[in-house]
Amino acid sequence: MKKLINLPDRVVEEALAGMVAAHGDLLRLEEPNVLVRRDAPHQGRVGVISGGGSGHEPMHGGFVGRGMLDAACAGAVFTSPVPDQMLAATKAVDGGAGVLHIIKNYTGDIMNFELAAELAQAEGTEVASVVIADDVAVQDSLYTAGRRGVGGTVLAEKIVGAAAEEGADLQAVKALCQRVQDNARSMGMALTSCTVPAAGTPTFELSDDEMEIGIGIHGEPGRRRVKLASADEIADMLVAPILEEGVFARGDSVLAFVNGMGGTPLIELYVVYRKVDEILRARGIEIARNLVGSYITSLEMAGTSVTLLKLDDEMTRYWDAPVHTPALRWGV
Amino acid sequence: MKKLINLPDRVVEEALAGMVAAHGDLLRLEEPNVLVRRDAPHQGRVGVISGGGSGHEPMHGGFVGRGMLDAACAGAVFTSPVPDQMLAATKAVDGGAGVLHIIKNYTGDIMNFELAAELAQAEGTEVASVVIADDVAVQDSLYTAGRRGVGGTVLAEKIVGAAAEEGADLQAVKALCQRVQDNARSMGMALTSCTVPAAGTPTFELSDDEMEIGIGIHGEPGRRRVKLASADEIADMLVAPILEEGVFARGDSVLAFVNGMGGTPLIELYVVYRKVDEILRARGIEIARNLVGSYITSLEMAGTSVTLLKLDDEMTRYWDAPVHTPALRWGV
Amino acid sequence: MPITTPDLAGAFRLFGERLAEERDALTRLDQAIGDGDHGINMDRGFQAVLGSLPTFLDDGPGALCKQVGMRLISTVGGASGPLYGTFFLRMGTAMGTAEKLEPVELVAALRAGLEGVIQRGKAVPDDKTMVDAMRPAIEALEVSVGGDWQEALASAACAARQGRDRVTPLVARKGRASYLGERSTGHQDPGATSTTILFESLHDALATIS
Amino acid sequence: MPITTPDLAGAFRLFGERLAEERDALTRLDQAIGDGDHGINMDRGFQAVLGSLPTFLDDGPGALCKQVGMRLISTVGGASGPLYGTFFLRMGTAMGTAEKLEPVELVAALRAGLEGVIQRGKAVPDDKTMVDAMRPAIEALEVSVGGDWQEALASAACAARQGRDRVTPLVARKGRASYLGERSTGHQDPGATSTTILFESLHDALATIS
Ligand SMILES: Nc1ncnc2c1ncn2[C@@H]1O[C@H](COP(=O)(O)OP(=O)(O)O)[C@@H](O)[C@H]1O
Ligand SMILES: Nc1ncnc2c1ncn2[C@@H]1O[C@H](COP(=O)(O)OP(=O)(O)O)[C@@H](O)[C@H]1O
Ligand SMILES: [Mg+2]
Ligand SMILES: [Mg+2]
Ligand SMILES: [Mg+2]
Ligand SMILES: [Mg+2]
Repeated sequence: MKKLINLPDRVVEEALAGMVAAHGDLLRLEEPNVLVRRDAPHQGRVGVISGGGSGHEPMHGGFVGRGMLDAACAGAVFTSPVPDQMLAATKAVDGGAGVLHIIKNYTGDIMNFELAAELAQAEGTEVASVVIADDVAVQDSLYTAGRRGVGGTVLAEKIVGAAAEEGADLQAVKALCQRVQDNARSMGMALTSCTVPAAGTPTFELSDDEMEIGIGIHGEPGRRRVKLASADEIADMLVAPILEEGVFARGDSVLAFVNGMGGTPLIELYVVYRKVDEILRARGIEIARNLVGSYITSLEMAGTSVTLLKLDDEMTRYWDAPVHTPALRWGV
Repeated sequence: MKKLINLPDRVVEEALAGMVAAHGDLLRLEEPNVLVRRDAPHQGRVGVISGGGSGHEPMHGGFVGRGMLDAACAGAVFTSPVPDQMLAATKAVDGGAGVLHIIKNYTGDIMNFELAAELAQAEGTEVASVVIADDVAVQDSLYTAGRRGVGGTVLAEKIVGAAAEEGADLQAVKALCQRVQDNARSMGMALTSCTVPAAGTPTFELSDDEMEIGIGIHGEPGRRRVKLASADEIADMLVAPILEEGVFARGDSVLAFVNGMGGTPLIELYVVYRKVDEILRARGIEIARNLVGSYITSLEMAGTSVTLLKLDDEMTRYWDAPVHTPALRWGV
Repeated sequence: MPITTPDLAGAFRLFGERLAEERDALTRLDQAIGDGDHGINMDRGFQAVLGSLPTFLDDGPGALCKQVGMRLISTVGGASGPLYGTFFLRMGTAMGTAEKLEPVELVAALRAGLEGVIQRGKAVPDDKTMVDAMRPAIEALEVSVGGDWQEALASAACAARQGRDRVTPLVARKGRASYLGERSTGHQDPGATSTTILFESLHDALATIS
Repeated sequence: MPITTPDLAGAFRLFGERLAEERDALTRLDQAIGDGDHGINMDRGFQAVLGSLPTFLDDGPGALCKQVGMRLISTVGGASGPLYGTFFLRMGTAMGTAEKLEPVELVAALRAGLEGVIQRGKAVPDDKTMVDAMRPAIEALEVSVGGDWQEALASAACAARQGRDRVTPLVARKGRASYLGERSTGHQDPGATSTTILFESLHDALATIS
């Protein structure tokens, strides 16, 4: 295991300490492992929190700040945080107008957030929650854990955070978040596996001429293992199932998000973006906004994911709104 | 070789096409492989250009835009661009007030920029140049190629670009760039090698328990190969030789830049930043500004570099000035 | 002979020690069809439990179980944290304030724990989860608790193992393993494996009691 | 028998073909003490040269060499682009407008090319660069050009090889290999190796001329 770490058990704490050291103007750290916007809570405004296992940096802690998240809970690597964290985060950002929980659809995340919401509500804080489940690699079914929450989460946090910043109320913020969820679809792939620090060995093994299509963000194996292909073929394999969903049609404006999994350099992401742009152009779908970079990662995994979000005017306006966080910043 | 690419020979062209597709609001592409700020040239203002081999993304193309570079020349992977490129870039950004060439100190870069400057001057454009040579891993000697230009380049491009944006003249811009160069020092290391696409095999081999200390940004072997160490030990190994230079003293304000080499995820960079912060604090050196992320990379190499820049008021002001490029953005 | 708080604490201690031993094996199972952390999660949680165990002994087995459950909820995370946490919490609630437990009371508490797990995780039989080891183990206890206690515990451990192995060929329908669809077949479920270790620990620690 | 433009073009074509064959070997040498692109760079440049070669044949050997040099400068990049580019440019300038070259004129042009390389790259002997193969090759030609032309070319190629190998044990002091300091010893210099191929190609293509 080749990583820039000290003790495997200390990675999350030390990375959080580094984040607060670097971004003390934006963030503060609260026990247990919760990054809170420095000036939270804001009286009269909805608080927006999220959280999940660590190893996906900059998500979620890198999105705490003005116009995005008010707090983020960092679990152990690839392990949902515990309810104590979401409860602490909820209380820290509660300005009396309620708190939205943005939850990625994983069994653990759902259950831990649920427990926290029960506790917070018992203490008098109004909590609403939206579950992000945008990964088309997974069959959508009532009888399974359902689709995973992946790239759409980043977009939801930005758009919803902007609405909360502008003073939208809890119902409006929740409805907007649900609309982002309903209009976002993602698909990812991996060229290499990743190693959970405390495990010490790669989660799976891929030989030199193989890749995993339909991978999640926790090193969980994908939909299928196939022979290595070119960037253009891979872009096709990711975009095709997204378009098959029937959410995106000729004439639509979308936000296209080409994400790196952590070990893939930017030069390759732009090679992929070029092809995604070409595919969508040929379908008469306009990329009105885009995001290219490693924003929701899987430790040092090499690979990429594509997320498309069908934009409406309100979403576009909130996407463009000022944001100032460690990882996303514009307009300020 | 596991990469998101099509033909190895087409990587640079396709990545540039992707960049322009994604950032057409900021950039345009000119032959041969030159990214130019969309609204260049600016009459009466100094143009600032840089360039170098590809494989270091986002440097340099990701730094073209308002308040940073006016143009960037993308060479083949790890190979300095050809003079035709620097000449085209120089002409594209020439607003009558002269053009600054920011050159990383590599034999090839120096010679190709020199040829281009001769040609541009013959065509009537005033050209000044500053050579960045901040890598303390290399002995500084008149009798060799001298120190490499690494992380300090990113900081110089930001600070100098802001000065040019504000209308500083060529002499002032050049002097400022030289001051950044003189006050910046860097040191890097690698956990893994990288593979030049056209070569197809890793530039060097490291076994599972080894790392290279004093690595450059082209996969060139480092100062020494040692046993794998912890993040804290590595931070020490990088910061110690920088501090030995005698540039940084108790009471100084510095910009600390913890950079990822391309294959290292952000979580690890924050673990390193935490220790760098601790080391400097113990020395009475204040980190007044910081930058944490993968900004000058070596393809998919895993590893990190640390750059320290001794700040003065002017540098700090230009660092804080608005910038809007694909990779760095604030204040706008 | 009824089961005392220290008896139960001893069983939990043994479970924690076994989890530490099986940490890497459990993690490897989770690498195959999950995200490679089940052993790490369980070990982290039970390290915390064992560290606090001496302070949990003052108020009877119900309070012990509740505190174990809360500690797990606060330290494990993931799917197994709320599930095992709820299991022990509900066991504690079922035990009430009794100072000691007859075997039949322990079995009733285990049943309450199981119901809590099902309520929280909504797993049905053959979803290939910890429930597929937990339910047969508790059912075995329920039918045999009237007889020899040692044999009852042995049959529970055996039923857990059988349940765990019975679902190995199935397609997972809950938790991360469900993302794999058909590819999850043939892999042993990590949670069913840790549950089996729980019932083995109960056997090894409590069989000698009465 | 003097050397014509097509003769020289044939030599350059052979050099380009050899570079394509040796592309990976040159790159491997550069991986050891540089950045692993020398073969790729030279091959890219000479692919471009060979593609345009037919259009370079109209105006005598001087114009041919100049155009080869300009093409290399525009396509190679790195250290070797300006260096080899300058080499051919200066050769072309030295040849002037002559339609054909006596061997002694070619040797004088090679000397001018070498001076250009030294001026541009500032390498001194034993810096472990292409100059350490180029200089002895040209010196060998200068002493032997009055005699048998075939033997003169053979001695140049041999001197290039010797020069290349002589500096292998040395510490590099120019180019990227200099970053390695002591670690550069024992490695053969990529640029000295491509220069050796140049002189071998001149021998193989031009020895049969006169
Ligand atoms: N809905 C559920 N109901 C019951 N058990 C479940 C459920 N989902 C997952 N599990 C159990 O949890 C185990 C995985 O736990 P763990 O790896 O610690 O959590 P995570 O999946 O969050 O990483 C699975 O092997 C399975 O037995
Ligand atoms: N200053 C110099 N003078 C002469 N030759 C040099 C000089 N610097 C480098 N070289 C030659 O260039 C070769 C490397 O070329 P190449 O790999 O194509 O360029 P780069 O080093 O820019 O990647 C070296 O092996 C050496 O022979
Ligand atoms: Mg997990
Ligand atoms: Mg090179
Ligand atoms: Mg797991
Ligand atoms: Mg080279």
